[in-house]
Amino acid sequence: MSLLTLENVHVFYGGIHALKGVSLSVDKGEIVTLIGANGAGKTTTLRSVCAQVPVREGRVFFDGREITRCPTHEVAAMGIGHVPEGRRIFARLTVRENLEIGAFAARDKDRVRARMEEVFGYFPRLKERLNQKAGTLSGGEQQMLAIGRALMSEPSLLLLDEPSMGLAPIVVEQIFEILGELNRRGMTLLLVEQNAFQALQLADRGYVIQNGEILLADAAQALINNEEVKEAYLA
Amino acid sequence: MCVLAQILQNLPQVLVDGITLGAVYATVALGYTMVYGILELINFAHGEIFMTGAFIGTAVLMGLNAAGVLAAIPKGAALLVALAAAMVITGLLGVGIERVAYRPLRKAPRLIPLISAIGVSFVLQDVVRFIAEWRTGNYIVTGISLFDSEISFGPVTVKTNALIVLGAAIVMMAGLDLFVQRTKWGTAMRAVAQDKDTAALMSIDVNKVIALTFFVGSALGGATGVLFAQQYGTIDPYIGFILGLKAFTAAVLGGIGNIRGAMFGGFVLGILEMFASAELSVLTGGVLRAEYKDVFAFLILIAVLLFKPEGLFGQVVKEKV
Amino acid sequence: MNVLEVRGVGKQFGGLVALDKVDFDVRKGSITAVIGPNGAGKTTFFNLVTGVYRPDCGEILFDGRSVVGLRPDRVTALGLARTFQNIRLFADLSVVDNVLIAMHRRLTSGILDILLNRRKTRIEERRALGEVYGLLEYLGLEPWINEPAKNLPYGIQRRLEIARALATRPKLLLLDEPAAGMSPRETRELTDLIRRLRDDFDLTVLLIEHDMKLVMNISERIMVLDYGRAIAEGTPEEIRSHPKVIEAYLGHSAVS
Amino acid sequence: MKAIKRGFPRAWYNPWIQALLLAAYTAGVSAALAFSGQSVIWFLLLVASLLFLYHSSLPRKVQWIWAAVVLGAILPLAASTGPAYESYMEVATQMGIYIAMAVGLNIVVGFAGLLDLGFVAFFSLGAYTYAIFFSDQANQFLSGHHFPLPGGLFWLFLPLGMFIAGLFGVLLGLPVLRVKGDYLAIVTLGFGEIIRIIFNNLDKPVNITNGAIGISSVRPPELFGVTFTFPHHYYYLVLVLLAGVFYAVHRLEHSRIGRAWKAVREDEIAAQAMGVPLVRTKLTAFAAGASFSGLMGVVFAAKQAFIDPTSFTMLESITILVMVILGGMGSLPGAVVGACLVTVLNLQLLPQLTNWLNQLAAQGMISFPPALSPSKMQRFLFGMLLILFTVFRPKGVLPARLRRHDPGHMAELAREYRQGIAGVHPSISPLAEPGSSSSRAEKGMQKEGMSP
Amino acid sequence: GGGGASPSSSGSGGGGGGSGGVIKIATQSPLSGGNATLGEAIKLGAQLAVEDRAEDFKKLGFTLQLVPYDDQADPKKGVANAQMIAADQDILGVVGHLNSGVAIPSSEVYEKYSIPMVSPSNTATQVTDRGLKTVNRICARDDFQGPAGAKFAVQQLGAKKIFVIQDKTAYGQGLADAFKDAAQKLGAEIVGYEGITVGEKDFNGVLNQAKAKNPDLIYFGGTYAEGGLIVKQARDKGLNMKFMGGDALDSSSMVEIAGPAIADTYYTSIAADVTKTDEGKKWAQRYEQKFGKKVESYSSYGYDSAMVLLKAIENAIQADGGKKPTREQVRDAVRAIQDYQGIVTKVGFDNKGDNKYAKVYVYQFEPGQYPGQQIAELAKD
Ligand SMILES: Nc1ncnc2c1ncn2[C@@H]1O[C@H](COP(=O)(O)OP(=O)(O)OP(=O)(O)O)[C@@H](O)[C@H]1O
Ligand SMILES: Nc1ncnc2c1ncn2[C@@H]1O[C@H](COP(=O)(O)OP(=O)(O)OP(=O)(O)O)[C@@H](O)[C@H]1O
Ligand SMILES: [Mg+2]
Ligand SMILES: [Mg+2]
Repeated sequence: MSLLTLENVHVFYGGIHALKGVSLSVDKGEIVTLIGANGAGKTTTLRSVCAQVPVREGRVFFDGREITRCPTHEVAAMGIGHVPEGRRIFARLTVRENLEIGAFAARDKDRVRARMEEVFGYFPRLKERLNQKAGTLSGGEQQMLAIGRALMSEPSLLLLDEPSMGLAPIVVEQIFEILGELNRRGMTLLLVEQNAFQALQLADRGYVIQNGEILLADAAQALINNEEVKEAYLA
Repeated sequence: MCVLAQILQNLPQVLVDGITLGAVYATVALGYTMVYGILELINFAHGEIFMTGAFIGTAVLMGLNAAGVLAAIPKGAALLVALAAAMVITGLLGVGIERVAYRPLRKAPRLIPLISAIGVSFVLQDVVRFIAEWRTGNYIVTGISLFDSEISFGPVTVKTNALIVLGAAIVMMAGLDLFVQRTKWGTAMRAVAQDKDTAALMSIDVNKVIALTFFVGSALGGATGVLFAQQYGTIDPYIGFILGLKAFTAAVLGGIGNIRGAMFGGFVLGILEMFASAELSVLTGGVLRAEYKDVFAFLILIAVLLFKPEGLFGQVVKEKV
Repeated sequence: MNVLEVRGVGKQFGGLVALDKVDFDVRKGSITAVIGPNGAGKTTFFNLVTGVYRPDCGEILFDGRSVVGLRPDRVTALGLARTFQNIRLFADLSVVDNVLIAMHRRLTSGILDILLNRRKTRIEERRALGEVYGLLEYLGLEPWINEPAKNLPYGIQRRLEIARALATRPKLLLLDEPAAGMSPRETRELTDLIRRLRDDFDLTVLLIEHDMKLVMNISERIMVLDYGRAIAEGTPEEIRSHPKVIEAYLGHSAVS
Repeated sequence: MKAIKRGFPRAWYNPWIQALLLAAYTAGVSAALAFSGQSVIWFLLLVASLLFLYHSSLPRKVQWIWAAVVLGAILPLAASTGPAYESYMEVATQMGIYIAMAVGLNIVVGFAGLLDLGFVAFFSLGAYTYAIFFSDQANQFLSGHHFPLPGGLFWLFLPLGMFIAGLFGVLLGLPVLRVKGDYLAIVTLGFGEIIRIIFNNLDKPVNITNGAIGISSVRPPELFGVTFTFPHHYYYLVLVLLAGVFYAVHRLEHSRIGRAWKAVREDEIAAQAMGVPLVRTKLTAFAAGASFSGLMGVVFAAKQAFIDPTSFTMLESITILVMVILGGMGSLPGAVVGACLVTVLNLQLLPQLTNWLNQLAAQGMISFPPALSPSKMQRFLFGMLLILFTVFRPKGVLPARLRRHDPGHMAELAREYRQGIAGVHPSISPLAEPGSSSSRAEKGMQKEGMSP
Repeated sequence: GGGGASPSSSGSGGGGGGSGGVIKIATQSPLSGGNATLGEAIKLGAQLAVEDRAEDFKKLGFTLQLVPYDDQADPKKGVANAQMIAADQDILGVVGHLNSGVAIPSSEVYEKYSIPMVSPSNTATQVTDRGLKTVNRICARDDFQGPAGAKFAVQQLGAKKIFVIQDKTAYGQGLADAFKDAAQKLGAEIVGYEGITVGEKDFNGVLNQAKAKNPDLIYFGGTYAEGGLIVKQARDKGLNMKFMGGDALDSSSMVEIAGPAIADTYYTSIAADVTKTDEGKKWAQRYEQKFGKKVESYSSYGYDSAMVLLKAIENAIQADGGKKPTREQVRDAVRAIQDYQGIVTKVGFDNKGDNKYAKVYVYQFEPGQYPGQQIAELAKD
């Protein structure tokens, strides 16, 4: 069953037509990846799901409900987590407070605590920096925090915008493992990655976006073997 | 005569008066700091909200008096009624102002809301003036003082009112500090302050948080207005401007956005001013006199900021490059 | 000959030792990489060299001159330019203006020259614009010249950062994760670009990067930092097989 | 060069047709102004023609000349037929003074991004510089009876006032630059108040400013034996000074200095990393802004013939800030429009409007309770307008526009540049290189660009 | 007549000539902002005068109108308004201003257009000392009121040590300085001379200093808004000495603000007690009925100023055979007024425009009562 569906979504930045009728869907339990060149509209697609950009035309559905006009915080509260491009951690809050904010909608304190431990399990570095202001973390540490923060809300769908950016190779590896692990535990993932090869290896299906339009949609393995994709997006 | 002896003789009373004035600055500064902390907006209208609170409190007491209720209930209860009414109304007023004059400008350049804030100030001043003048024939209103008695400690006399102001200030600060530092909503406020879009991604209702901030900040301003009217007896629609300015200065002195800092800055400024106007001419042999008190206060402010550019309590947020 | 010599440089933040007495040389004309786990102190190292932070101890010599305690703009004037890990463009200004600003030190008109619109100023401005356009063309940015920097896609912004740094005419160019956010193909192009930059502009390049393909491909020497300490230094081959580096940074799959 | 807007027929964008329409409009409105004798509306409509001019696609040079003709000849001539002539000239003069100040503050706030809440201090410095020496005030503390100075020396004091204000701009800037953002706002506010309080008290121990009483009987300027007595004299004076101010700001904005200001506004750390010296850049902004203000201070003192510290309160600083932000931060035409709007509202429209309402009330057409008498509603209306303006034009009335470069032209310059390097163009090579003298970069320039 | 927002565009436009038509007088005073109470009192006083005389002028064939301008206590607005007034040829005179700082530059404009100004309240010496033909005032100069107060304080109240506070405005400082100099000449010791800031509410600092000096009398140069609070806060501090101030304390609000603390407070005023005469009482009643406000001292000053101006216009009309007079004629007619009996003061101008008859009366406040008890009357030396 489809968890997230975009139907013919159009987005404009002022006069710039950034998305020109994007349609895609993510089924429950899937990992789907969206690949494309710089400026193709990957980030914009993710942002349109969370109502961070106004969708001028088209519709977005989540879990059978239309969310096109829902405000961001409601969309988030429905169970969509987002690791935004450029990390966007709260620089003047501590690492702990950042994580707590991630669980803003949660009521059960014990559960939040357990969840935090889980995040520390993934990123022990964060535990070491618990009371440091997030703004003074190194780039990679901030990225870990951004992912950890999104996990705090126990989302059923996680949108990831280049989660491996700025991370050490060993951590990138871990991240992909973690994503696989999360997926096995039932989380649905929509992943945007420059590291398209690794993303496709992890994913079930993939979309290729170019100039604001979906160019190709196929099983991940098929895309890896697609000559054009190989040529354009894989090393 | 020895200058020092002269100053020392006066000092206890000067300190007490300074702390009293400082308490008013401090509580108004709290409201500034709060709104600033969230929106990075210097809410110039805050002084006017404070002023409106003063009028509402006075009106309530006058109303109670006219209805003959005032004499029948304990003074403390009357004050609480006035405070509650003023806080609710100014809180809602703050929320309304945010809705009308600031929210449409959230995406606008940072200084734009400053202008609408000035607009709101002018409008509030005149609206209150019209109403006051219409009801009483004069916009300078002398209200009912509930706690006019005095307490003496040796050479020092304090009005009961001043103690109430001081107590209220400390309670407000402590409560606010707890709220902002320790509760989920407080953390949410700080998150919204830094990045509204991302805060929304954390399922925080940004509008609600901002409205809440304005409600709390404005209600505090309104409450301070009531206490101010009690303390000084006479109010007019223009008390907000100078006081707001001083309070804002105090907030900056303490480190704007920092609640304890605002409180501390308020007291420091109050004491400095009082000290300057009482002792400056003694100190300088009459060359500089009380009229230089603001110069004195501002110079100290500037000096502090030069050595601690983030204010006394502000944290050095050294930008990570 | 070394353009950059770093001797015993250290930096602490509160109790945190971000850099611990690092020694390091960069040979003129080389492409050198600094790698290391997240939070190892790489960016801090750049910040010390460019004058953003002042080192707690140690000496930094650029072209034989100490740059410790110099303001960042002075350091830039000496011929050291950088890009930022978290992009720091002049977001509301156009691409052309972004690059023009970087020429500040190289333009010499004083306020009087400008007010009187002297010939010198006019020629200077013309030439500056000419050079800017040349640079933008060189980096493939000419379709964007009138766009405000904030509207550019991420990868283009990174390239603009490089253009801006080049416009200061550096001898040593510091790139902080230039490939972050770029696709493999773009990274490949970037690799070529950095090489060509080095040759065409007679540069020395020092870069921080987590993309091992790029690093191993391009660098002549690599320094590895971990917890503020230099744990290894050498050629790509040496580093690739250095057990400490594999343990702390590369992981085992990356080696294969 | 104007962007083509949708919705108008093509002919609208033909500069000739625009010029024709504009000329017809100007002629019509000036005739109406001349024959109606006295009407604010026609006056304002004539001033508004300059706004249309600004939005027209006529070449820049033509626009400047056109504006000069309208302001220098047509407007005063058309207005001079009616009894309100001097009244218009007075408002226009005050408008001009505020324009210069708004343009100056725009450098500080709009270009360099330094929020200054004490700007009027520089204005007062200029004003006092003139007033003290052109009244008998200076005799109070300088021996001999040389004062007031003759009106002809006014022309010397114009640059002097500018210089003194600029100097104080630097003096203020030096300590202040350590603090950032809104801290800066409060420090400048403090500075403004300090200056005002000092002027208000400097009658003791030595009487320099005559304190709160103010300095009266300030001698007016003289030029070729003509003593400036009427507003229209000052109007022309201000017009000439404004032309100078515009020219200077226009030059500066698109120079390395102007770009450095904006760079500092956008990102201080990046600006420094690009070689922009932070302190010096901010100081030039402070000094440049302040000097325009000081210049107009001199004019103001001469025009008013009286000054006292009440003209230099913080509210005044805020008013100028309102002009800048309302017009559009960082936008030169914005600052002009902002200043015009606020001045006209305050000095002409609101008084006229309230008077009109008042008259209606007096004639019994409408009735107000005395507490709501329209003559007291000026501030209220002004506040309302501020809110409405910001909400409906949040970027300002004429927001700053990026300067656009024509790619073709730039490519041309790039070619010229390369040739210059190849030695074809043997003019001076002003793009000095830091450190050494070799020309490494040119090699890069001459190769083919990378494919995007 | 032009656009809708141009109310003053009617009228004959040609200056004098022709009987009949509209005659206007203008007021300029702050009607909004912090000083508005005083400014409005002036306006309302003038308004009452215009209404009182409207019938008489009807008989002469003229419609009489009042045009109130709001100068917002801002010299720039004052000057711009003055130019607008100059442009309206029907306006033959101005009642105003409240603040000397606005009156001085504005009168430079009036002078150019020969518009006579009668000031109800500008006490600064410079206002008339510049020797302008158009500038007149009915109130006392600082250098008359201040010394008169000093004389009373030193000789009648027996003050030997005096602490002077002033509000650092042109009015407050002018008055306080004049008082101080005269008091010193009369042998009193000035033990303190301090300034406060208008608009503030807490004056404990200065009062602490006063307490340490223990004077016999505190003199305050400033208006009632601060004056009332100073008296009140001083009494709270246990400062029970006498207080004194100038005509700007002469307001019902002073009594209200200070409350019971007002006892032993004196003020000087050029206004005779209105309520002492039947006529005055009736006038006050009329005023209160009409405007729903208490009479302030400046209401009566405003009324008298306007009446003087209207009297002069009437004289000029009659001198010119019923025609509408020119501004020059009115200007000279104003200066020529020699003994007009107003509601609070007799008016006759000397060659500078000062009121020859300006007397200074000394009043003492009683708690809860306004105006105070008139206890002395001092004429010019
Ligand atoms: N705030 C904005 N204003 C104007 N245009 C924008 C804005 N944000 C994005 N764009 C434009 O929209 C298009 C799509 O951008 P988007 O950020 O979605 O691309 P992307 O695929 O995520 O690229 P990248 O790989 O660089 O992150 C680009 O052409 C970009 O220039
Ligand atoms: N201004 C600062 N205040 C406090 N701690 C800081 C500051 N700057 C850096 N740090 C800390 O110093 C350490 C080194 O940071 P740095 O940014 O140099 O790491 P990095 O090697 O560049 O990492 P990455 O590859 O993730 O960007 C980190 O742990 C970081 O949290
Ligand atoms: Mg993206
Ligand atoms: Mg880094």
